Amino acid sequence: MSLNTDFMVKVAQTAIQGVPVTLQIVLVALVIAFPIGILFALIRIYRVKGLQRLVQFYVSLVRGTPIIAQILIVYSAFPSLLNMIIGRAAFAINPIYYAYIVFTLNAIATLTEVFRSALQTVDKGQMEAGLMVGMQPRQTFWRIILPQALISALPNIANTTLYLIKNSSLAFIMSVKDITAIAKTEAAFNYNFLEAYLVVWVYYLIICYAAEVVFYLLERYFSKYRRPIKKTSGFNWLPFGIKQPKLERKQS
Amino acid sequence: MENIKLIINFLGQLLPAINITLIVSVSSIILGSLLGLLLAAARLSESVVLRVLASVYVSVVRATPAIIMIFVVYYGMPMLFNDWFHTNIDGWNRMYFVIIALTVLFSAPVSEIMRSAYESIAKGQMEAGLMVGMTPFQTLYRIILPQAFVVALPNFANSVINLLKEGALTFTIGVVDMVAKAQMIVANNSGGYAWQTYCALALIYWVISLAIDKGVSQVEKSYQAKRKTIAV
Amino acid sequence: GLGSNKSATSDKASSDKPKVIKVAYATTNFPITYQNSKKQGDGYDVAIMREIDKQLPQYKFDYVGTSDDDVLIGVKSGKYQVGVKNIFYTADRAKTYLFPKNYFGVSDSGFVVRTKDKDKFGGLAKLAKNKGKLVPIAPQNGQYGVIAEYNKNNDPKIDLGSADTFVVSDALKWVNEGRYDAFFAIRPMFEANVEKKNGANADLKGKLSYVTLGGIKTYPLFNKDQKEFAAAYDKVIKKIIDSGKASELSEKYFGQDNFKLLDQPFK
Amino acid sequence: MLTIEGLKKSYAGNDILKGISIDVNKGDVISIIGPSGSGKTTLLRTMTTLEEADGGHLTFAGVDKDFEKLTGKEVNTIRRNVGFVFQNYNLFNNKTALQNITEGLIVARKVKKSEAEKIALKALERVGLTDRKNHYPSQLSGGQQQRVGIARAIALNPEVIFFDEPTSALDPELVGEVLKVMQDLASSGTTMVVVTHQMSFARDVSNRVIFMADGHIVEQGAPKAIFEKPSEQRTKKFLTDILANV
Amino acid sequence: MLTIEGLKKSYAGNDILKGISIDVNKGDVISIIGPSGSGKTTLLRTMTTLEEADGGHLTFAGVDKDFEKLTGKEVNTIRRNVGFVFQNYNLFNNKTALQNITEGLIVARKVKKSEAEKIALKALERVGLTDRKNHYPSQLSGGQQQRVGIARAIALNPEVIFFDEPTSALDPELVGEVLKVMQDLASSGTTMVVVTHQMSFARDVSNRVIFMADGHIVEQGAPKAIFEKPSEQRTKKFLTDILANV
Ligand SMILES: Nc1ncnc2c1ncn2[C@@H]1O[C@H](COP(=O)(O)OP(=O)(O)OP(=O)(O)O)[C@@H](O)[C@H]1O
Ligand SMILES: Nc1ncnc2c1ncn2[C@@H]1O[C@H](COP(=O)(O)OP(=O)(O)OP(=O)(O)O)[C@@H](O)[C@H]1O
Ligand SMILES: [Mg+2]
Ligand SMILES: [Mg+2]
Repeated sequence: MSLNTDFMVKVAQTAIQGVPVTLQIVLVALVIAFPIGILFALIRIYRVKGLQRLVQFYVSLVRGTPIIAQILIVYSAFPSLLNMIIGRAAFAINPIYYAYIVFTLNAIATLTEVFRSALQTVDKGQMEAGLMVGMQPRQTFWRIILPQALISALPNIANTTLYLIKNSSLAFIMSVKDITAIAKTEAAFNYNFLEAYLVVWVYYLIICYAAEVVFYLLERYFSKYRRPIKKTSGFNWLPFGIKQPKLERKQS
Repeated sequence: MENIKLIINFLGQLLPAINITLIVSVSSIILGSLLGLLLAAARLSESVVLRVLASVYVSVVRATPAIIMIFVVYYGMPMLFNDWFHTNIDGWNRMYFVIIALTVLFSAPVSEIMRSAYESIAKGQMEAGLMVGMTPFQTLYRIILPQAFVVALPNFANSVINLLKEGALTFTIGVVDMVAKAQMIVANNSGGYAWQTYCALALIYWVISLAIDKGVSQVEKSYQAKRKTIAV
Repeated sequence: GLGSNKSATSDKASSDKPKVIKVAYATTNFPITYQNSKKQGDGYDVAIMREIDKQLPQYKFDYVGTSDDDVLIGVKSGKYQVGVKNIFYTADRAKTYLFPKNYFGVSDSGFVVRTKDKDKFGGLAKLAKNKGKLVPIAPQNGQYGVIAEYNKNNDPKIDLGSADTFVVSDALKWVNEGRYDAFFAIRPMFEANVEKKNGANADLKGKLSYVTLGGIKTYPLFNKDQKEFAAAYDKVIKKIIDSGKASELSEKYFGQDNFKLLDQPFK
Repeated sequence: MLTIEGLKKSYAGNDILKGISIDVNKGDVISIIGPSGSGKTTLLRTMTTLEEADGGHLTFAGVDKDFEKLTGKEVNTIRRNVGFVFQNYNLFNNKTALQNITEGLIVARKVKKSEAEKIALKALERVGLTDRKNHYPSQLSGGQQQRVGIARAIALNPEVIFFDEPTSALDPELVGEVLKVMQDLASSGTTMVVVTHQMSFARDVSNRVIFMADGHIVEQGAPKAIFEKPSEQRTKKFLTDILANV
Repeated sequence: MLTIEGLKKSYAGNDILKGISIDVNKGDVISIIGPSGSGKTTLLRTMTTLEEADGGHLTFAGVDKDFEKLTGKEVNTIRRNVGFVFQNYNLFNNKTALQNITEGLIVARKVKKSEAEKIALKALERVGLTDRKNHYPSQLSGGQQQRVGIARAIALNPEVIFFDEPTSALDPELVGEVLKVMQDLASSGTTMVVVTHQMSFARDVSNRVIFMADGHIVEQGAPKAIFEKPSEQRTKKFLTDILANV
């Protein structure tokens, strides 16, 4: 069995149009889910009456049900409902908005748990010290607690992001044409699905690696206070970097 | 009313397939966690070679969509075995391939979860362990891991639930778990009763995920007294 | 390298022992290929393959139920020797796979449209002329190629959108609501959902109609190395169709003899 | 200026503070002494609203209310008018020594950044750490960390500064310097409440000494009176024990 | 019994230890004193292999090797023969006070659980914390945590116990008790190396005092000699500073 390389080149050329679509879905989902995830995490950590149950319910429902079932509701049932209210304009909505909704809902659920775990790694004394220099709890949270929590949150946000990047291909069910969708459509004429998937894989490798580097740099930035004083040896590329810094852990 | 009857009927058809879902998920969670632990250890180790290997593995696996992973395992592994060991594993139960693919997929994010949890534990804990004469491994196992475990738990639950829902992957090579069964029920009804079927499916998954959440909360609650977090 | 596992796939059928042929079928194509309640392969395509198996003593068929994707990739790589899933012929596909000379079935393909708009959208040319909206089609589905082929040779063209396999009953609802104007489908699906008394969308009976476009020949898909087996198939399938056995199976699975559709033009 | 009446606090059924009343006047330097576990830290934390009290009344900075009834706004007012030096430092891990000090000035007091840095540098100088201004807490020794903690509190120039054993982690060499800083503060009129085991400080700097044991104030008065003629048996024993191990 | 020669350590180009040689004999009680940042903690950490040394030779517990060449097994041997009391406690957060002590006994020394608990209870009694045995570190005051840390080290009955300012977070009242425990240990022949600012301990209990400054041993000798007739200017100044602020 040999690979049809001409076809792979052709798929590579067309599928690149799907890259912005994939990135859009992921970015929109992350940007919206980030603050809401933090808020929900705080609601759970501080056991805010009433809301805490609601958040727990939301997380278990969204996280616990297959995305395909959610798509069914958002993409199929919701526009039909809208049709009854605003008429046929409901059908003119670009399906990518439905994709935004579905993936944002999912990202919120995941990030809520990510932040919940990360925020609890920060020592209580940090909040107290902030209060005692006169800062509001809110100010202390943004300036002191969150930056420290991010160190432990970032690897998990990276996990969530990579998961989103890959899962955004499910948006094709809603006729949104991301990388996978375009490649599959190309392959439909000659059944060269194997080649199409290989091209898709390369694209995902590139995108995911770029995302990893971004997250790695962020993690390094936020954990700089844990390292002993040392001249940095320039840019350190994870994962192919040879020398990683030994992290000094916080004292407590 | 009619719908509820249908959903109950579909529940009855789906539930037998929970066996496959559980066998596949539980084995890949166990195997994947062990592999993830090794990977996290490698990434934190002193050896440059181990660190680079582990991070390349994690990068590649995390970037690989499930459907590609299953094809790589299902088609690639038999070829490898044929060429290198001259054994034919083509005839293996297809479930093995699914478990292997899921194990690999699961191990990468889990290694990151473990790494970040490990690094959130104060260094002094390890030092104190060493200074009462425990070996690094004993300290890791008895002191660090229990503390890191609580930190990792919510993220671990995220990954486990994601894994449970990877039914599309098992079905790609024809292993019928609950998701696959749901698709087949819909197909055999000529595409009808789809939302009732998926509703039944979502219900089952929801119950499982509720159970997992409950477990997580329970463990966290029992641990709350032992740490000073920003929580009240 | 790829396809080096010759042990199982050798082209030469040894005379004494029947050679095992792995037949992959997609499990979600009711009633063409699916898994029945006994967890066995079933459907028109599978039944026909069983008939062929009977006629070829030198081969023994082994049926493997799997996904659409795996049927295609598996047959291409040689893991399966032949695959069935309501496959239509195109010249591009023939470069990747081995198509036999003879087809083994006919698919009754048509549009589901609103009954009141039957004259406006009930046909390829009508839909194109009236700028009707067609429900997006999964690209791995043969129907996608049919419309693409039509667009290549005709003007005005049909607005062809793609989307991953979606749920049929929703598509029917969409047509009824006016979100779309036509849905490319096969007759048994429409009958099971709308016409049948307790079908899932029986409430749409009368509101929606099925318009046959014509019959499309369907083929089993062979791995490129299976020339000898394909030749054996070609000999046998002719006999099965001529004997009327195929029509009989078509009646059984589709409720009508689809082979008759080949006498009419595809519109 | 600051008055506490009948302050009560219990943890899980254990009464730790059993009704404490304290009166702090402007310019007061009060030392709180007492055995371990007697509730000194808890007293400081409940007085400054870090911990919720179970009962008691507070008069301070325009607030005149029972502890349980304090609104969020009043809590903020109180916190903005006190400084706190923690027993275990509690420096902001993600901020340098300098930033630890400027943070409160810029964010809570709305001081301009350049101005805040000037104030912070002066505070760092007072504790002898100007050359460590860009170090993170994890890069400082225990003693250095505590000095930053003190600098952070004095930079805010609050109405009262609470110290929870500010010198317990310091080297004796440096204790002198810090005590000098505290003495300066005292003579410049800053009001201070200090939990301490530094008897020299209690005796020489403070104008009132409070001896606590078991959640009660056993005895209070001028240092001279407490150290030379303690009226309670408990106080006598405590002082004898302490002076035996200098 | 334990000999260190030419021990060197630097952090990021800063030399912290510049060649330290120490000879510890069985039954020795050595006090290390010196100003903040002089490298006392670093010395203890490198000697006990918690921190990798950059150079130097070690003879202890059958190991006779350069620090850089120690194998994992030898490191384990060394650690199994020393005890360590940390300046910042480092109790196991997920274990109760009692479990903190039994942990090392059961896991590293293979003592039976019932036996270990007996030993642990005795150690807790010595530091006066029997009633806190089931509390987690987060539920103990700073002083209580440090006492558990000391109990943890003495329960292991190692060849040498290293103390890094064991009393700095303790109340003066308790300092006496702990010092008594340490005195007991000393007279029962336990070898100890103690970084301390408790001059009474250095003077009265230890049989040798080492004065460190800037990564060097400036002077060492019998307590009497050091305290009464220090030969170096640096030592004199340090002692004068300290004795001024008791
Ligand atoms: N969060 C808590 N849960 C339960 N008990 C607590 C808690 N915090 C403090 N305690 C208990 O309250 C008592 C008083 O503690 P506190 O820290 O106020 O004592 P202290 O006088 O400051 O002692 P030290 O001089 O050792 O710092 C102690 O017995 C302690 O065990
Ligand atoms: N991880 C590190 N990275 C950089 N510098 C460090 C590190 N640890 C310690 N130092 C520096 O090494 C010097 C010696 O520190 P060390 O903790 O040994 O002093 P010490 O004598 O124990 O002081 P103290 O009495 O305050 O505890 C200090 O100047 C400190 O800033
Ligand atoms: Mg205290
Ligand atoms: Mg030190």
